[in-house]
Amino acid sequence: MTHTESLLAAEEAEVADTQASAPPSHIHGQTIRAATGIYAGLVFVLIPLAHLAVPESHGLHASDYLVTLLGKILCYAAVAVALDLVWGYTGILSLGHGVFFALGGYAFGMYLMRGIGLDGSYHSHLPDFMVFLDWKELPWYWLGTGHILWAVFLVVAVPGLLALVFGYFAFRSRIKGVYFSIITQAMTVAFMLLFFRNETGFGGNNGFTDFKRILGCSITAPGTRIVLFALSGALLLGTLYLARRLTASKFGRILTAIRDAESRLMFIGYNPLYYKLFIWTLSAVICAVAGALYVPQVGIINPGEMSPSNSIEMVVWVAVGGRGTLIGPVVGAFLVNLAKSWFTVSFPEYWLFFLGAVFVIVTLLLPHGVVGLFKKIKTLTKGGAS
Amino acid sequence: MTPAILRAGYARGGNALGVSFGHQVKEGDLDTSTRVIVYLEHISVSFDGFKALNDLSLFIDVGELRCIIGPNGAGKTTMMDVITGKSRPDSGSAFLGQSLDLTRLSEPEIAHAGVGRKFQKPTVFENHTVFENMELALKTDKRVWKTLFAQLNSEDTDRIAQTLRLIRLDGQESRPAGLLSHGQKQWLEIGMLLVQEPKLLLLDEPVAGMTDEETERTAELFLSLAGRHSLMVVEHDMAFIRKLGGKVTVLHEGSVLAEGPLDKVQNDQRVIDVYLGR
Amino acid sequence: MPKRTLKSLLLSLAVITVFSVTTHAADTIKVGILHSLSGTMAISETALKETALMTIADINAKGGVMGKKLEPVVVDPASNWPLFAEKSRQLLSKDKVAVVFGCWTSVSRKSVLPVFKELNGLLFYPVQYEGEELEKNVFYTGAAPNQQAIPAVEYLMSKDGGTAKRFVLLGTDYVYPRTTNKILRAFLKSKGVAEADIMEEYTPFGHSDYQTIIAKIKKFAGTGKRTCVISTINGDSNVPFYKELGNAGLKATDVPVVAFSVGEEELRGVDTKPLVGHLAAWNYFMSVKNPQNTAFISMYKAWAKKQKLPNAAKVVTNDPMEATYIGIHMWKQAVEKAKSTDVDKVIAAMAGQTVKAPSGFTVTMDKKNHHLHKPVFIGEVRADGQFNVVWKTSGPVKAQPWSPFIPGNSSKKDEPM
Amino acid sequence: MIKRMFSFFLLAAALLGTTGPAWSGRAVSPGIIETLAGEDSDAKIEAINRLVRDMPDQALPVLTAMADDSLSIADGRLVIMDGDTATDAVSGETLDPAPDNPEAITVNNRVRSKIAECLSALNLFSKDRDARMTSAADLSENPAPESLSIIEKALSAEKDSEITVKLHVARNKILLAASDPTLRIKAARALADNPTPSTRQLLAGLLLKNGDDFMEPDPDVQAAAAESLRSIDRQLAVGDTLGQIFTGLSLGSLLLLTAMGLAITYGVMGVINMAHGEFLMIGAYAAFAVQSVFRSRFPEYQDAYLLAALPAGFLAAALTGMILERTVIRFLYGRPLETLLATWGLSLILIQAVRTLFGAQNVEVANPAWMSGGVAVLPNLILPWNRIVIIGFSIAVLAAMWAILNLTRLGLFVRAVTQNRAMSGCVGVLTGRVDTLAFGLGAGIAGIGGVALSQVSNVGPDMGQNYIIDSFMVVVLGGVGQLAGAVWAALGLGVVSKFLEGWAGAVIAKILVLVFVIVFIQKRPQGMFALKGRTVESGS
Repeated sequence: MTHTESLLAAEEAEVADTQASAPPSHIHGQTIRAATGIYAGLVFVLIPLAHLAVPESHGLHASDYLVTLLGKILCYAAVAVALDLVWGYTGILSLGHGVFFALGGYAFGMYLMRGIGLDGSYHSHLPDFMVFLDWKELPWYWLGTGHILWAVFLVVAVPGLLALVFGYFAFRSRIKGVYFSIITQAMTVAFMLLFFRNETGFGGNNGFTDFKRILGCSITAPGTRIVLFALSGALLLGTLYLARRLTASKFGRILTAIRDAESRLMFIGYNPLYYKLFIWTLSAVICAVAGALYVPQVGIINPGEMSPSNSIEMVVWVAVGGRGTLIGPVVGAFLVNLAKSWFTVSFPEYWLFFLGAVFVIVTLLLPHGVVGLFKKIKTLTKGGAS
Repeated sequence: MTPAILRAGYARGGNALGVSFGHQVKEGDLDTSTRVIVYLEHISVSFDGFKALNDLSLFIDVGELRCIIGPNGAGKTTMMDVITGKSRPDSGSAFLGQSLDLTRLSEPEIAHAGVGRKFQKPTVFENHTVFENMELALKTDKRVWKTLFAQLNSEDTDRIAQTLRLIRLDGQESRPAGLLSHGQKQWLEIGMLLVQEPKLLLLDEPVAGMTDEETERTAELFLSLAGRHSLMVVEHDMAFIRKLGGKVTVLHEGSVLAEGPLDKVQNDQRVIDVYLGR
Repeated sequence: MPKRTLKSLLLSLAVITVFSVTTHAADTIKVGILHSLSGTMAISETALKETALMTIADINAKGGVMGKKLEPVVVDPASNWPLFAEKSRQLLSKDKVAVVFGCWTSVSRKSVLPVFKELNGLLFYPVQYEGEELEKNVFYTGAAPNQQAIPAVEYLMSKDGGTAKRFVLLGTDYVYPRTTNKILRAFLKSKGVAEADIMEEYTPFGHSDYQTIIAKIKKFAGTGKRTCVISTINGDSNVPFYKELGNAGLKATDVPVVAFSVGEEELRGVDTKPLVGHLAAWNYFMSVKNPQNTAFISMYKAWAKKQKLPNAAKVVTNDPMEATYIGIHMWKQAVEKAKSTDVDKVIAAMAGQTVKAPSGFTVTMDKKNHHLHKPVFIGEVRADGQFNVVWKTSGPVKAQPWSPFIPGNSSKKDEPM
Repeated sequence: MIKRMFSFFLLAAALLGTTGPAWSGRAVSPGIIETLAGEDSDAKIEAINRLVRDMPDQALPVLTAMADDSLSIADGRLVIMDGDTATDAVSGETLDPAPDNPEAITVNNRVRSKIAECLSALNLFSKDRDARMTSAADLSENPAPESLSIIEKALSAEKDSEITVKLHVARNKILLAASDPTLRIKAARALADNPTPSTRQLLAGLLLKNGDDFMEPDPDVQAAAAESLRSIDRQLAVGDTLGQIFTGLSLGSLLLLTAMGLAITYGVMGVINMAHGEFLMIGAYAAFAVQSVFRSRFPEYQDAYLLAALPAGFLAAALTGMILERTVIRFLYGRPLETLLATWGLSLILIQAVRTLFGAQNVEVANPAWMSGGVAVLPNLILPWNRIVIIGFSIAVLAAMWAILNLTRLGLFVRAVTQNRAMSGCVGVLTGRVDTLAFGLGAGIAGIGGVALSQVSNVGPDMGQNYIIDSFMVVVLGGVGQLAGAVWAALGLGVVSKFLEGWAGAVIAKILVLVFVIVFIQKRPQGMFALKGRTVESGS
């Protein structure tokens, strides 16, 4: 076998398993519009009503525990879709999206910390942890974080820039497959250790907590909570819409081509470097925005978010849901996180057994995840003529 | 024998780092004023001591249909790799037309400059439909920004439909390429090559695994292409090469053993010993 | 109203009802236990969960509180800080627990704090910490710096402790060590120790190769003046540190090491023979001899056997377990005094509560600053992994959450805002 | 410090005085016994002084027992408790009805160092050579001026050359403070060839400035002291750099041991095994299990538990590896990304299983006696035995693995299967079985690495987590499929991170190492020792 063929064979072997079902073109527009209708109804109308209007005692009241939990999972779902764009569609498995998620969280967290103003336990204009570390004034990278616009810009710019630089050099030297995954994991550990240091000025391992307000209104008020919840819902909707437009277009087909036979693509004139870089940076920015919306709802951001296990858990959501589809990651994110919340209450010791078993079963028996299984059942029941 | 003009072209095309940052090779760059489309001079490529190409020199004229034959391991595919930028030669120079230094440009730039390649084992985008495979291969500006907002106009769809008819896949537009037969995949790949409208077609054993009737049709197709495009065909099927009738180059252990019309080459003693005789 | 959107509204209504139905049980008082049973902190927090369950079972056996049984609700935040916040919100708003006993690391406490303040919950925090915090909704049954770090250094500077002149402040790069070292540095300066005689060194989380650090300590101590190490290394990193210390020939008589997060539990994972003589500072040691302690230890050993805990025969009790035990009993007494589990009433009733603690002293909850008056012990490691008490304060010491050695604390009132 | 030494002189002099008949038989006065058991350490030290002065022979057993916390008081008599047998400290005869309520005598650091000092004084003239050697060594560390006379007396009585050297050093250190400058110069020059940190400190003390003039008035002595100081510093510097290199090698050998199993499973077989850390843990827990068996069943061979732990660790991890390979990994060959996720799931399951089985806490794995403590190669360089053994051990395992891979038939099959699974199948190699054996071998070697780790670091359910990334770094950096690569990468990473740590602190060092690996892989994706040739060229 001449070496070009063995290259393609290796490419082939690696890709044979991701015989992902073709993009969901055959789901006709009707069902998509219905699903969006239900989703929008729930997120923008019903849950807000159930939380604000319906009184506490009433059965239909959505408690703030529920709203925060769902808001958190909506952010996770957006991250899962972004990760699916990079892994399911383009074949790049990143074990480092936790860093972009956390950097987005930190950027917005800085704004929230400045929002505390004088209500901190030391009543100083500096955040608490800087006071008892005896710092006299804000480090340079904190300047301007008082204004929300600059904070939002940071949320997008910092992780985006990091993704751009890291991605450019990695893709340029044609690092593929497992090598790429391992250096992204090394990146997360490096950032985690950096943020654990107190001198880096991000509150060391305590990170940012005890937020008081956003844009003046108190963070614990039901109104703010619902606005954040709705924003997370909007982010997920927007990500799904953008992903749908991208994957259905020629650009999307090139991404799948990169996943299936990158070298063939090169010989018909496409330079995969810039396609990979574009989708890599876009998914990083989506993760960052999700991180920024996650932090005010959860009330804390610290280097623990950047631990390698968090990034791998994100990959699990996509794998469970079914990569290479758009709705898969959303289903996966909801399934795994709801299971996590339920398990750590009813069977605290067995949570890790469950999570481990999910990993093994999904990769072995459900290569295309839950959505893939659902499709297979649907095609089987309808006599196979899809 | 590379004239000074080539040096000048060389300076303009690449840059210090040897990689041009996605700068698209524009229409006018390919200068074939001297009627020669590919210059390969004293090319040597070695893998950890094993000399895949050994001081090989080869020139192909514009519009010519050149056949390359030789035993396995003679360096046929490595030569194609050098032309398409897949491997960089250890020594020697390789030029497309007068000005484009193939050792400097990246694979996508060379492909965009007009070099189409068909691989020995047919490689198509399995998960895309036949139509999508063709769409991807279309000759358009293939940079990210343009592709994002690319729309298929009627002229493109016609050209695809016409090529599909030519390769007899016109009924199969919406079938995933993965489900095609071996021969059909060969044809699809050739079709993708055609819509790319390359100046030079590199065809690596295009008729391997095809029925006689399909081989016959492929020969007619290549003959119709010669003139407007230059073709380099690597093949073992002597009947097919006889039908093509172009000049034949015999490669042996990484260098040119003999060159000329098929009859002269077939009677050349050295070729017989090395290739045909055994 | 097109048919389709009507259908979607009905469907989503059904989804909400499923989520928000909560059950109500009237006859028991729900008590939350918030300790990590998996992840990096499981090593320390599993024992606290067992202690809490034991104490609750013991209270229930003796008639419960105000005639009602205590129903423990155990959740596992899995050493994941946002999960701490989510679980505490669930305990307070969904399970409606009257009180929560939980947290270990400062970051877990900081992450649940906003939830407790928002939902006016009640948290008992049983672990020694860096201070600089005083919240209405939290009772700190662990030690503040002036009840652990400062007395330990005073002992080292005393004749018995070896009149140390040079100090190595070694810790994991973590807010608790940073703050404690800041307080100690100011304290040492007030005792006239020169800057050159203090060396501060930090290791990253999960560091396991202490060769270079030990070499640095040897060099720093090699200048003849009596040197000691104040270690705020936390969790698993203590094991490799002490192994390296033992093998590098740094004996306790040459350079004594005092540690603040090494208790009987952590010593179970280390070969203690080479560590004889090194010190630890706590408010309780298992080896303290008094009736309350013997009762506490035998109760825990029986509990461990009953629950078939792994290697139940060799279970040990340590300071945070004693603090949990005291916390639960004090809460019980406060509820009985206030005759209700309403948080504000209980907080008011907590002031001045006293418990005869296994440490052999009567510990009292301060009237205002939500901290305990606790005795301080300095213990030396014995070959069998226990500590023998070489120094202890005459009586319980009042906690100072706002350390006087941090600028800007002087203006602080000694009570929650 | 000085005051302590003064009391040393006091009792040594007393010792000289009473070379008369040994005072055996006299019971220890009750007064001393109470104070020994009391709380106040000053009184304790006073009692010890009187004890040694009045009856030096009995003092020896009493003080040795007291030093290792086995001395206690039972119904008015000093008793040495050893397990359940009790012997009378003074007379030495065992008491059949072992007293029921022995009250242990506690000792704090100050009293402990006082005891040590008395023991060295008592032993200075003892018959047993080692006892004299240790006391001379203690003495040479920091002699008090007043003990000059005993040292000179001991010097005259001493035959053993090694001990005399120590005594000379002690003598010179005292003479540094002698009134006569010529003595001081001779002493300062002589001390140049005793490059210990304490000597350096003494000499540096002379050159300390209070106000503007030196502590040492005489300029010639200053010159001699400064000169000796320089030569000592040079020798100490050698010790320091050697120390740093050793620490680097030690960390490197550990990295190699932990990564070598991965070099097979990932390097040779191409299986991305994220559960590799857990095989280390299984090996470490096997060592713990073997140690507890040895402690309970045959305590006398306790120090040999490690030799039994190595095969146990290997088998435990290899068995687990084979089971996992048969059930899960076998279906995922050729699909690296799926194997990564599946093995991460397996690692979670293994961690939680061990946590429920052995409990969440760390379990104690002690170094056997022959591996504890350290050897003083240079005065300021003590190399711990356990690290020396581990370095040697890693070389042995490396050689064994190289032999298995290159010399044995299994090795041949393993290499064949990984290069071309289909073709090996055709020529009759049972690829399924070879894969299982190869994976088992990789896991087993990780198990052995775990046993070595248990000697140096903690043994807990999630100890594997912080080695998984380092092991991948080593294998990827070294170059896939290359044993030599893994060796150079491990040693290189070890030495580099140790030098960085010495220079920039542990936290920055770890970050820089990670960044270095990321940048390195950008430049050479195939790693340091890339497999040349066509197969790899294309299969990147």
